[in-house]
Amino acid sequence: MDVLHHLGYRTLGPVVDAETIQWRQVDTVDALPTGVHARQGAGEYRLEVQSDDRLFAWNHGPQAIKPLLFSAEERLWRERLMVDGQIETKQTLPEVEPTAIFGVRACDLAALALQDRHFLSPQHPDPHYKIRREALFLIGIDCAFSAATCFCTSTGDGPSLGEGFDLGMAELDDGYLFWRGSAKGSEIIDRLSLEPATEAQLNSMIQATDRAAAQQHRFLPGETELKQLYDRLNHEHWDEIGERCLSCGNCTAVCPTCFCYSTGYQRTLDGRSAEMKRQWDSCFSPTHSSMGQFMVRGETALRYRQWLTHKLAGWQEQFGRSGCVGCGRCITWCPVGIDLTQAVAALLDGGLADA
Amino acid sequence: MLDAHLPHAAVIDRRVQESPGIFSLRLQYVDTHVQDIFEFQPGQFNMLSLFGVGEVPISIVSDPDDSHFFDHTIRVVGRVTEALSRLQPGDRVGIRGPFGRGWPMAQAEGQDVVVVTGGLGCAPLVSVIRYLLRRRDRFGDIHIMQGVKHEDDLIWRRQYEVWSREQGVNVQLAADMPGKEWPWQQGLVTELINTLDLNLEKTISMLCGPELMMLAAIAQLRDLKLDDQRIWLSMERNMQCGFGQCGHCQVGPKFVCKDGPVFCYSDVADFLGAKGF
Amino acid sequence: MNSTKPKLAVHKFSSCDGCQLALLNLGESLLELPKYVDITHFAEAGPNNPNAKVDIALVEGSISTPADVERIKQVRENSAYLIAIGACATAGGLQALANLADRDAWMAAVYAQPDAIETLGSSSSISEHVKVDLELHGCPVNSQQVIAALADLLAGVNPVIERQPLCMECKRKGVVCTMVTKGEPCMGLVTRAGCSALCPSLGRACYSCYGPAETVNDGALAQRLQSLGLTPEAVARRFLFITSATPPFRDAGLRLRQPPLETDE
Amino acid sequence: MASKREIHINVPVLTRVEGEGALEFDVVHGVIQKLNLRIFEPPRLFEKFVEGYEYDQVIDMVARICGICPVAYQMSAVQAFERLFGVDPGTWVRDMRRVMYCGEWLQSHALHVHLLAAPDFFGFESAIAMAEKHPEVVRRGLRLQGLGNDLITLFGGRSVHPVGVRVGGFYKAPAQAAVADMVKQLEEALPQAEALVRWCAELDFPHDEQAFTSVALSEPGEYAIGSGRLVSGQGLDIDISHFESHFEEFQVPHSTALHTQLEGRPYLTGPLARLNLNFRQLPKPVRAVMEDCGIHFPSHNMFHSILARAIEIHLVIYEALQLLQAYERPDVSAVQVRPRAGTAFGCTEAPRGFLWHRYDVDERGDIRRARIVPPTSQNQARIEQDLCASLESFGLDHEDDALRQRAEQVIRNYDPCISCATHFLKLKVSRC
Ligand SMILES: Cc1cc2nc3c(=O)[nH]c(=O)nc-3n(C[C@H](O)[C@H](O)[C@H](O)COP(=O)(O)OP(=O)(O)OC[C@H]3O[C@@H](n4cnc5c(N)ncnc54)[C@H](O)[C@@H]3O)c2cc1C
Ligand code: SF4
Ligand code: SF4
Ligand code: SF4
Repeated sequence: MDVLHHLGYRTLGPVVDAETIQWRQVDTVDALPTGVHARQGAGEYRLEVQSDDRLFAWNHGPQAIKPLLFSAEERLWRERLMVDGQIETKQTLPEVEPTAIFGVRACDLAALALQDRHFLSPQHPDPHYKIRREALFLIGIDCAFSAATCFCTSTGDGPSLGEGFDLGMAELDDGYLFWRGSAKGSEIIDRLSLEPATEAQLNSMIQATDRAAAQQHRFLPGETELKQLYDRLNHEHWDEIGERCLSCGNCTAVCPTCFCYSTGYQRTLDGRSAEMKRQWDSCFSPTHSSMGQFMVRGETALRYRQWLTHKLAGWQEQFGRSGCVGCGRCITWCPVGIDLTQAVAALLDGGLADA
Repeated sequence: MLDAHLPHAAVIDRRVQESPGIFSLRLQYVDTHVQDIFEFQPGQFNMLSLFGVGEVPISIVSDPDDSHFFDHTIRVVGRVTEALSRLQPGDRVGIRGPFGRGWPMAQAEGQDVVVVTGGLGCAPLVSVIRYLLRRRDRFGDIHIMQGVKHEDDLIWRRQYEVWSREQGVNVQLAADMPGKEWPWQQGLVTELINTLDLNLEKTISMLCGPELMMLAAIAQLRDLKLDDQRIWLSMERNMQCGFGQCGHCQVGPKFVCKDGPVFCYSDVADFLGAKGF
Repeated sequence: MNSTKPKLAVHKFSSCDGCQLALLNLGESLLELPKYVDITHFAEAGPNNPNAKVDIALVEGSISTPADVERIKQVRENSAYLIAIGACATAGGLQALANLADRDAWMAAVYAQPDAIETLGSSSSISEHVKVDLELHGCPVNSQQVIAALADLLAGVNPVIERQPLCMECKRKGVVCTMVTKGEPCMGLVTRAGCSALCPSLGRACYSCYGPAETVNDGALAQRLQSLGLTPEAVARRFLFITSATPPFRDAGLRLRQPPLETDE
Repeated sequence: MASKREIHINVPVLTRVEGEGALEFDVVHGVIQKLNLRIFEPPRLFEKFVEGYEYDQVIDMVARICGICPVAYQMSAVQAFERLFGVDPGTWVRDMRRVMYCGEWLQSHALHVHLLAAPDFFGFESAIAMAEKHPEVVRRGLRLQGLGNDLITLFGGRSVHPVGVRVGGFYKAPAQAAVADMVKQLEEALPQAEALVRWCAELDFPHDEQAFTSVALSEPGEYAIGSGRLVSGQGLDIDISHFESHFEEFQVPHSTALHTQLEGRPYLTGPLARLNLNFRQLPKPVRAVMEDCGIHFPSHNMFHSILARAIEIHLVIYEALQLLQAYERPDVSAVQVRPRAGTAFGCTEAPRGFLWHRYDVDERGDIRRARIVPPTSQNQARIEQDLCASLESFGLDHEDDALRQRAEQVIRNYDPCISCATHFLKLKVSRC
C-alpha cells in the first residue's frame, strides 16, 4: 500500500460497513477485516467471522466497481441565465484522485470490461466515466471460495482472474502471490522485493480456484441457448415471476453491468440557474418506458422480461456477449429472492415448445 | 462532430403556429461555427432542452441542405413541449444532436417512394418529401399518404396542395372525422394503400406515425407483396441521452436512438407490436 | 412592492404542523421566498388572509370535520393551483386509522362528552373532496421537494412527480438493504421514493411514511414479511400505519386481517 | 344594566400559534365574567391509534402528534418502555438523547422567540415582515433554529418526525466526522446565544405579576430535560408514576383539548416554570450571563417566558457542546430489549412543558391502552386564568384591537402547541 500511496494513489479496500463488505478508504493492511466470510443466499447476505486469518475470504459486497465509475447521481452540466437572455452552459466534470482498489474479483473485472465497452464507446465516450476510469488501478484477486449465489464458472468469468487488472493476487494459506496485469502493475511489482513463487504455491493457487469453482451449484446455459429467451416471450413463467417480483429495481441497481440512467433538470427558486443531473434508473421503474400517458411496460412481468431478455440475449447483439458475469448479486439482493438462473431454467425448459 | 454530451445554444428565429396544438420553430445556433458544422440526414433528431425544464427528442424537419437554419415541428403533449410552446423569437433553447440513423435516401435513389404518415408522424417525413422534391430527377414517383384523426389536425394543408400539383406526385389524405370542406378521403390512411399500384421491384416505402397505424400499413404493403427490405419506419421511445447510453429506448436488442429511429421493417419485425417492447 | 408576484397561501387542516415546518425550517431560504411570491396567508408564520385569491395554495392536513369540508371547497375556489402536502393531505395521515375503527367508541373513550365534538367520523385526503393539482408525499414532506415544486411553478411548468420506489433511492445512496442483511421488515419495496432513504441509511426498516409507490405488489411483500417471522397481523399493522387510507395499503392490510376461511373439519 | 355596551372581538385565527383556536370572553361592568379559550382542532384520538401496535412502532406514531416537538413525544414513550422493560441503555445513550432533546428545545424555542413572539414586541405582523427592518435578529433566530434542526437530524435523519430513536438506544450512532462538524457549529453559536439572552433582557416587558404554581421535572444533578421527579413550587415531589393521583384531566364544553389541574387548581408548565424551579442547576456560564443581565428567577411575570426561552437556548447549546466534545462513536448504539407486560410511565420536558405518557402493554410488547397528557392541555386552565388577570390589569376599556393584540400576546407566552392538545384560535369578546 505504501508503494501505491507513494505513487499518489488513494487506496480502497474491503471494510465491514453496515453488515456488509464495502470498498472504503483503507490506509494500512491492518485495517482489513480478517476471517470474514460472506454467506449469501437468495435474498440473504450475512457476514460470518471464522477462525482463519484470511483477508479475502468474502466474495463480494453489495456493489462491484460500478458506483465508482458510473456514479449513482451526478451533475452533467450547469446552466446560468444571463441578464441579456444568453444561457451559459458549463460541463461539470468530476475531480478525481488516482484510486487503487484492493480485492477486485474476476466477475467485477468482466463487468467492468462490459461497462467500458458501453460507456467508452468510440462514438460517444462518456466524459464523466472516462475521467474516473483512467484514475483507476485495480488489484484483482482470485476467488478461493464461492458464495452459494455465484455462478461465474458457467458464464466463463471466474473464479480465477482473467484480464483487466493491473496487479493480480491470490491468497494462499501461507501468504500471497502477485502477478503483473498491466504495465502500471509491473511497475509496482518491480518496486516490491518479492520472492518468485514456488511450484507448490502455484499448485495451491490453482487448487483454490478449482475448489471455488466446484462449490458453485447454480449455472446459466450457454449463450446460444440464452438467445432463445427471445422465442419465449409468451411463456407463462413470466407471469409467475410477475406475481412475485416487486418491481423494486434492486436487481438492476446491484448488477455490475446494468447501465440505465435518467436525466432531469433541477432549477433554483430564483429561476436563474439550473443543473442537469443524471441518476441510475432501472427498467423496473415506472418512468423507464413511459411515453407520457402510455407505458410500454406497465406490468411487472413485462419489466422482468425486459430485464432478463436484454441482459442475457439482447446484450449479445449489442455487446457481443451476454450481460451477465455470474456474480449472483441480483439473487442475493433481490429482497424476495428471485433467482435468474431458476427463471432461465424454467423458461428454457422443454426446448422450443412454444416458439 | 458536435459534442453529444453538452447542449449548444440555439436561438429561435421564427415561430409558426401550425394548428392549435402544433407549432414550428426555426432555429439557428448562436455560435456560427456550430451552425456551420451542423449537418444531418432526413429522419434524424435533436435533443431539445429548455432551460431548467427538460430535454426532449424532436425530429428535424427542414432540408439538410439548408445551412442557415433548422426546423422543428412540435406537438404539445406534456410538460416540456408545453413550455416549449410558449417560446418566442429571440428565446433560446439547447440542442444536442443530430442523433440516430435517418431514412435510406441512398437506397431510395431511382425508386418510387411511398410515404405513409399518421398524425404528426408526418414530421420526420416532411424533411424527406422536401428532400425528394428538391432532387426530383433522382427519384421515381412519389406517393404521399397522410392520415389524420380530425380534419383540423392536418397541418401544412397548403403544402400538400402544392405538392399534389407536382409532376409524378400523388398526394392522398384521409381523415377519420373530415369536415364539409374536406376534398380528400374519409377513413383510415391505411385504406389508401390498397389503391396503390406498386412496382414491387422499384418501390421503397417510408412509414411514420402511431405504431398501430404503422402495423396496419405494413400489413397492407406486405399484402401487396412489397418486400420487407423495402419497408422502412421511424419509431419513438422514451429517450434521455440520444446516443444509446441511457438504455430507455430499447426495443429488443435495438436502441431506437442510435440503431434507429428509422428502421428497416425486417430488423424490428419480431418486436414491433409485441406488448412490452 | 412588486404586485405581479404570484400569491401563495398555506392552509392547515387536521395535522401535526410538521409539513408547514418544512417551510418554516427552510432557514434563510424562508426569507428568500418573499422575493418571488407574496405570502398572503400562512397563519403559523403571521400573514392571515384565509379567503384571499391566490395562485398557489399549499394545503396541509386531512379533512375530518364538516367545517373542514366547507373550508377546503373555499380554498379550492380561491386557488389557481392547489398542492396537497404531506401524508395527512394526500392520504388522510396517521389519524385515518380512525376510519378503520369504531369511532364513536373511541371518542367515548377519550372524551367524557363526545357529543360536544363535531367530527366527520373519518379522516380523508384533500383529493377526496376537491381537485388537487399536485400531491407531495411524505410525513413530513421534505423542503427540497416543496421548493422544487415552487421553482417549477414559478417558471410556469408543471412540477415533476417522484415515481420510483424507495429501493432505487436507497441503492443510489449506497445504502445497504436492511431486509437482506438483517431480515428487517422493510416497507421500502412498496414505498414512494423522496426521503433519501432515511430509515435504511440509519440501518432500520422503512415504515412507509411516503406512502405507496406506483407499483405495490403487497401479496409478494406480505409473504416475504411472514417468512421473516411476522404474523399476518404484524404485517397488516405495517400497511395500516401512516397512510392506511390509501387504497393499496388499506386493501392489503384488511386482506391480511380477514379471518381465515373456515374449513369443515 | 343600563350601561350595557356590547363588544365582540373576533380573531378568526390566532396567528403565530401552532394549531387552531379561538378566544371568547364576556365583559360585564368592566369585569370578565366568562372567558373561554376554544380549541377546535379536530380530535385526533392518538391514544386510541396506538392500541394494538408494537412498542417500537409507537415511537414513530406519537411523534406525529406534534411536528414541533416530535422528539419530546418519542423520548417520553421510549422512557416509558425502557422503565417497564427494565432496560438501562447506559450513559452514552442517555447523553446523546439529551443532546438530541437539546436540539428540539433549541429549534422550538428559537422558532418561538424569533418567528412567533418577537414580532409582538416590535409591532410586526410576522417575522418575515420584521426581517426587513431587523434582518440580523431574524437571521440569528433562523440560524439557531436551523442548528437545532441539525442537531435533531444528526441523530434522527430529519428534524420533523426523526427516525433514529428506538427503545434501547439509537438505530445508528452518528459518524465521528459529523459530530466534529456539529461541535464547530455549536462553538460558533454559543456567543450568539449569549447575545440573544442579552437582547431579550433589554425587551420592554409589561409588568404583569401573577400568582401561579409552577410544575416541572427536577433531577438532582442536572437541569432536568429527559427525566426526573415531578415537583412544584408548592411542595409536590412525586415519581412520575403517581401523576394520576395528583393531576386530573377533564373535558370542558368549549374545547376539544382536555384541561388538566393539579389538586383541583390550574398550574403552569414550560420554560418559565422550569426556570422557576430549577434555575439553580443552570451551568455556571449560563447563570453568569443571566445574572450579568440582571435577570432573576423565580419570576411571576408571564412575559418573562420569552426570557426563559432565551436562557434555555443558551443552556442547550452549552450542554450539547459539552456532551459532544467528548464524543466517541460506540460499537453498538442500542441495547437488546425484551418486552414485558405491565404499565409503562414516561415523562420528559418538552419545549412547552412536561409531557406525560402511560401505556398498558402486553407480554409481546403490544399496546393495550395509552394515555398522553401534553403540555398545552395542562396549561389551558392557566392560560384562561392568566388572560382574565392580564386583560383586567391591562384595562378592559382599551380599544378592541388593543385588547385583541394583548390577548394574543399573552397566549403566545405559552407557545401553545394546540396540535398537541388534540389540538388552534379565534377571539370573541362580548362586553355588557
Ligand atoms: C426520435 C423521436 C423523434 C420525435 N420527434 C418529434 C417531433 O418531431 N415532434 C414532436 O412533437 N414530437 C416528437 N417526438 C415525441 C416527443 O419527444 C414527445 O412528445 C416529448 O418527449 C413529450 O415530452 P413532454 O414533456 O412534453 O410530455 P410528457 O407527456 O410530460 O412526457 C414525459 C416524458 O415522457 C417521455 N415521452 C412522452 N411522450 C413521448 C414520445 N412520444 N416519445 C418519446 N418519449 C416520450 C419523455 O421522456 C417525456 O419527457 C419524438 C420522439 C422521438 C423518440
Ligand atoms: S445479472 Fe445478476 S448475476 Fe448477472 S451480472 Fe448482473 S447481478 Fe450479477
Ligand atoms: S427481481 Fe427482485 S430485485 Fe429485481 S425488481 Fe423484482 S423484486 Fe426487485
Ligand atoms: S425510509 Fe420510509 S419511513 Fe423512513 S423516512 Fe423514508 S419513506 Fe419515511
